[in-house]
Amino acid sequence: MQTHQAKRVEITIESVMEGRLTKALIGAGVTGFTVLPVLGGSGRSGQWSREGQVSRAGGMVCVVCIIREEKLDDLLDAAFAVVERHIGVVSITDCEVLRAERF
Amino acid sequence: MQTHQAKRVEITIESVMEGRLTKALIGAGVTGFTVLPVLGGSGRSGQWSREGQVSRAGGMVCVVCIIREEKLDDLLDAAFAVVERHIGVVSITDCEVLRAERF
Amino acid sequence: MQTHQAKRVEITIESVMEGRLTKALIGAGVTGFTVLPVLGGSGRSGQWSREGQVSRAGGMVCVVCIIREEKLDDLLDAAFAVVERHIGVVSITDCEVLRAERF
Amino acid sequence: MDGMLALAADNLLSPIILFFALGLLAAFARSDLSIPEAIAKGMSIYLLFAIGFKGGAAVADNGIDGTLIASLIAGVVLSFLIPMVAFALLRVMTGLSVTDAAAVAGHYGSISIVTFVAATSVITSSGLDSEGYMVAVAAVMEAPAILSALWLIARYDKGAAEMEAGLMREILLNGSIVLLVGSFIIGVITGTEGLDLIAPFIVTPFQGVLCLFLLDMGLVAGRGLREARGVLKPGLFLFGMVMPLVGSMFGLATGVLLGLSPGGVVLFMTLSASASYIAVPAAMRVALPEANPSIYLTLSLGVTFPFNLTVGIPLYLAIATLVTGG
Amino acid sequence: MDGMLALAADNLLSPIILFFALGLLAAFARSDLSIPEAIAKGMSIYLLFAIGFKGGAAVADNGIDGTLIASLIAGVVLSFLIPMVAFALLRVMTGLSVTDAAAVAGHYGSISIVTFVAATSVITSSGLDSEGYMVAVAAVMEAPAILSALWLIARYDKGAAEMEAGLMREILLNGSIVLLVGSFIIGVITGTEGLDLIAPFIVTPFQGVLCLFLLDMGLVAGRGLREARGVLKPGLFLFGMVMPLVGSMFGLATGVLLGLSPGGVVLFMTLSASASYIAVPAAMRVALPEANPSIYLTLSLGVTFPFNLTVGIPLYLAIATLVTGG
Amino acid sequence: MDGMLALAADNLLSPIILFFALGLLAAFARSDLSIPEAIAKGMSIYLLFAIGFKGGAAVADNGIDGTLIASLIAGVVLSFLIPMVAFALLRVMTGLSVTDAAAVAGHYGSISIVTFVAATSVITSSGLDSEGYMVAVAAVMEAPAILSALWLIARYDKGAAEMEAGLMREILLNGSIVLLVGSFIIGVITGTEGLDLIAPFIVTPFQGVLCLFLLDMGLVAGRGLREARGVLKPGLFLFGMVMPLVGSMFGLATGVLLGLSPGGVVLFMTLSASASYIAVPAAMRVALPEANPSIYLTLSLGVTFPFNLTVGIPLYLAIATLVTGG
Ligand SMILES: Nc1ncnc2c1ncn2[C@@H]1O[C@H](COP(=O)(O)O)[C@@H](O)[C@H]1O
Ligand SMILES: Nc1ncnc2c1ncn2[C@@H]1O[C@H](COP(=O)(O)O)[C@@H](O)[C@H]1O
Ligand SMILES: Nc1ncnc2c1ncn2[C@@H]1O[C@H](COP(=O)(O)O)[C@@H](O)[C@H]1O
Ligand code: NA
Ligand code: NA
Ligand code: NA
Repeated sequence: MQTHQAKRVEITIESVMEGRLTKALIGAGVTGFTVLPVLGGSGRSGQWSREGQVSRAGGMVCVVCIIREEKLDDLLDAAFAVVERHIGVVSITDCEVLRAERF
Repeated sequence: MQTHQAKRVEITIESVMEGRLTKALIGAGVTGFTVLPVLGGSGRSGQWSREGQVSRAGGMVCVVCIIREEKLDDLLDAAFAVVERHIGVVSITDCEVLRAERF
Repeated sequence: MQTHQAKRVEITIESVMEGRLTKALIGAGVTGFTVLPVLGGSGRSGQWSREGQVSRAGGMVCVVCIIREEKLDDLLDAAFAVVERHIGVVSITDCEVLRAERF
Repeated sequence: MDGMLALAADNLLSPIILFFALGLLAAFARSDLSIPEAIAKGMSIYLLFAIGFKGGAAVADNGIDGTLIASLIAGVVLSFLIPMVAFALLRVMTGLSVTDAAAVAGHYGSISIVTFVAATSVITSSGLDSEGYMVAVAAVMEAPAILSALWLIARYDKGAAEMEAGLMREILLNGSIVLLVGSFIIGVITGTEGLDLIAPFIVTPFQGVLCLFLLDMGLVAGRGLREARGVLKPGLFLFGMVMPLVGSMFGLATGVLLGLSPGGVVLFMTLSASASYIAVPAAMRVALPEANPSIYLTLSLGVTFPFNLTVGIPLYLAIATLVTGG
Repeated sequence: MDGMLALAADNLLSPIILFFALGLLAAFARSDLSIPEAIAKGMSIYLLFAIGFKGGAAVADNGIDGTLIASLIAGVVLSFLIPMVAFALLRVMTGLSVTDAAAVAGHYGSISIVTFVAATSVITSSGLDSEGYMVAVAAVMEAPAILSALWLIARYDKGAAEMEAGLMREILLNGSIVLLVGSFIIGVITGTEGLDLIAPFIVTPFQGVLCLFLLDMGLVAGRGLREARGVLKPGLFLFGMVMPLVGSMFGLATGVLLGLSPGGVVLFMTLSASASYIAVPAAMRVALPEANPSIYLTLSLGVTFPFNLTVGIPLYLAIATLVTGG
Repeated sequence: MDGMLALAADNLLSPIILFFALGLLAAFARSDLSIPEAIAKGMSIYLLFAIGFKGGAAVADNGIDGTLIASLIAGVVLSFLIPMVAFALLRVMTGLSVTDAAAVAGHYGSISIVTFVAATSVITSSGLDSEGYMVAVAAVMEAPAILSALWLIARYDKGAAEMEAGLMREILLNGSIVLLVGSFIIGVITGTEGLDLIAPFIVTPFQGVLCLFLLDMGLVAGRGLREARGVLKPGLFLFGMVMPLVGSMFGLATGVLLGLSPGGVVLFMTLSASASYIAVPAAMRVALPEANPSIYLTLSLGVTFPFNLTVGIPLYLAIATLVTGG
């Protein structure tokens, strides 16, 4: 089956920042993204778990965005402007996609 | 540690199609898959979020399937037959696995 | 934007083992990890779904850990010691990250 | 007439309508208020469980009425027929494609259980009674409309795909139908004794749960309306308010022919007038993925549902009272 | 005898049994009906909270009975011993491996809190009373059986791994044990006054929540049975119904020796007869990952649980009444 | 004085405090007991819905009091001012950075709705009454403190970022504020009649839900305290108990000046004394991501919340009774 090269960007970020991040992504011209829930995690700011939250402040989500290679830099710039001051990680993987016209 | 080359296929698709997709995957000879919940997303058919659903029609899931390279084409054919008319994305990544006998 | 090579390890494992796994990861010197919920799946031990669980014994989670390449072997050894007798899969992907000082 | 207006005003200021309005407003204002998906699903399970059980216990109490079977058959027939009418109206009133029109039409043949419950409340507070088995009628009306929609597609869009084997089974065994029918049957079996046992769970707190549920429906409908602004053309919007009136007339005729009580007639009108937003959308996503979900969901949940809740039900009550002389 | 049959029939037609049956049927028919995981967990938290608190308040009300300590010790001993009996039976009746047999045996030493609750309902509706501290007995019986299972493995399977440090702590601090015991103690402290305060939450709606919970258990058991057809050999199936009877005899002897009320004896029989499906499976996944979970879960939840619910409890009641002359 | 001690003891042994303590203990002991996130959110929605509605219905019943507007304005002013006081105290008592101190200060100007509810329970069980609109005062005190915190940053940390456009809107339309205010208004509109309709959902089971909710808060606070041991220096710890006392004095003065009933004064003291753990932390994560959340969350939820619950509220009640002579 015919596949096409693309980039898969996964951004783990606090839930309170989700709206800002997806707005920035749309601004950077992405055609779509998917938001996955995160149960818990650990990093420089300590360990946390979703079931230990009274407040909605603490949770995180993972935003996955598949894009054509040529749009990667715009996306990273946009994402970075949002995550810069915040905790969270950004990882980029090479991938192949079906139905390239969608990206 | 000894690792082995494999392919990681991630298919984001509507929840109502999950059963049909996993049936097709099993039909294509995959040895296993994992279903992740999806909180929300955006694409050509608009933006949505899981907490905006009275109906069970709207949610999506992400089905992850790790397979040996030689089975990839069968899997993609099977998956494509299901997702063809439906919204959703398919991405394929190179990966390495432990315990290759499982795949 | 400046990116750096890293490894992305994804371990799907039973929820009851989550604490043991993350303890082992921290022991192996990882700087962070993210835990994603899993809705269901299928493998050699059969098919299951989160909504078919009275018991907390059955669920699984997916632990994602991004690390520098040189730490990969330690991580895999640590992870393997935990997952060895248990069901679950480990996959490793090449990725790139922003803010390399975090890993 | 005065009594009617007072009733309508009363209805508009009832907590359930006000909580629906609160949800709508919060969504329009882009508040981040939201009910977790699991809680929303839990409340919907609670409502189906309670409605089904109470209906069954009522049937056990009143005895099985001679018109029960006739009502069930009439419900099935109505659920099949109303989509045809809706489809014809849609082709005239709007510019929807065959696929979209068929998908929307399917929703109007099926029913909205919350609208049904709201009608029951209004009936009760007007001092009327209704047949307990109307819950069973609601259940049988859920699915047939889906077949109508698929038939319409097959008839008017030659290129359309065949109906997939297994889909019918899936529709009939849809969780909400199984729960509603199952609870109804258990209610019939255990009767008043069973009801007494669990009344503190399914009767007394019912209205309160309904308020929260309607808050959630308001939130969802509001978000849908906000995002579907482009899609909701005036013709469609109008359809969303005309169709329930048309549907209710079919319900009226049926109810009167069957010789139901005034309350029963109101419920039949309400069932015919209401549009599905649970079982049918799910079936449509499987069978007609090309149909645009924003259209049918927004129309059903964002237009017809609030229309019935605010204007429709009091109107159906007034008409039924007039016609049956009850 | 007639009274007994009437009681058994009554029990079979109680809403909780019927909702369990509905869940089973829905799962067999492959309906997509399901209760969200969070709601199921929430209901289970509610049940533990309510059961514990009511038990504690009953103890506060009746005063601490002289046999309380003896009952607790007896519970611990039974929980240790029953797995040995179960293991022996399993080796005779089935072809299970040592590991699987030990894992299954562990489940039968521990208890099912919902079976306990169902027995309490049946007792109450037969006009009997029982010792409030039986809840505490239930709590202490949860964990010891796990140690027995591990001991059996170590004894009969030389190659088996050592018990991991920290596991025992994890078992004893298992969420359901902590919640049950904690609520019990709070019930003892706040007594009837505390109970009055929260009775509209934990007493009156209790049976209704139980119905929904049993619906979920039916769904889960049904799915388990459907998928484990290959695993559930006739010998195993039989064991799932013989073992509760055997267990109940140990409970009977203990209860009578302790001089409990007839209701208390029934509860001791039920605890001994019931099999765990929460605490033990989780511990087994950690300690004995090689044991096949389909076997123990299906047996415990799909065979023994419904057996106790339908046949077992009325039988234990009949026997206890006979023996104690109560 | 004796009455006071008895009251304090009574309070300490009330189910809600004991369940909070159970949660704390379970977390300290590293039990895996946990309430699913969706259930915790659902309970918090229930509490806001119930509190708002009951407050509104009380206002509808008692008529709108002349001092209502004055109380609302006073609430806003207090919410603005208290962070300044807290900030000054923090700079003196602790070594926190400007950012951390401002973030913590913001929490103390805002309020904790569960502390408010607990105070209402204590008032009621002492036979006192309070103004229904205090719920509305609680609502208006949620947000202003956030602005104070941002102003403090801008004033004392020249390098700090500007407040982002849109954040203010987001804060004011925060889900919990919208739900509380919305339910309050609906309560005012539907009055006692509406309350009667849903009382079996929001009145009678309220205390029971509150117990479970406090169990969850205890679990969360306990985990927070366990993980934040390093962060919680003695100075900070002390601040977490001194600040509510200081805040309560502002509430006392305001309540007395406004001429509120003794119960109303206690509530004003409690609102001023309590610290936010929902609205403010979320806003701080957006606006001041550099501030350490372990500090403000642990202080607010792990120190000040239990302090108010156990020592604070009975003390405020004693003082208010003394001062108002009520
Ligand atoms: N190396 C890592 N691999 C995967 N996820 C990480 C990693 N480091 C941090 N995270 C995630 O990002 C969150 C914030 O990390 P930090 O900014 O380091 O506190 C953590 O709670 C994790 O969910
Ligand atoms: N570029 C993308 N990257 C990640 N997920 C996507 C992307 N495009 C679409 N999706 C996901 O697929 C769903 C349907 O997309 P679409 O078919 O474009 O409407 C969206 O709601 C997203 O969850
Ligand atoms: N090939 C695979 N791809 C993705 N996930 C898998 C695969 N095989 C197994 N899994 C996951 O690992 C769990 C246990 O697998 P197993 O040990 O094969 O029973 C399954 O329930 C799946 O969630
Ligand atoms: Na209809
Ligand atoms: Na047992
Ligand atoms: Na305050």
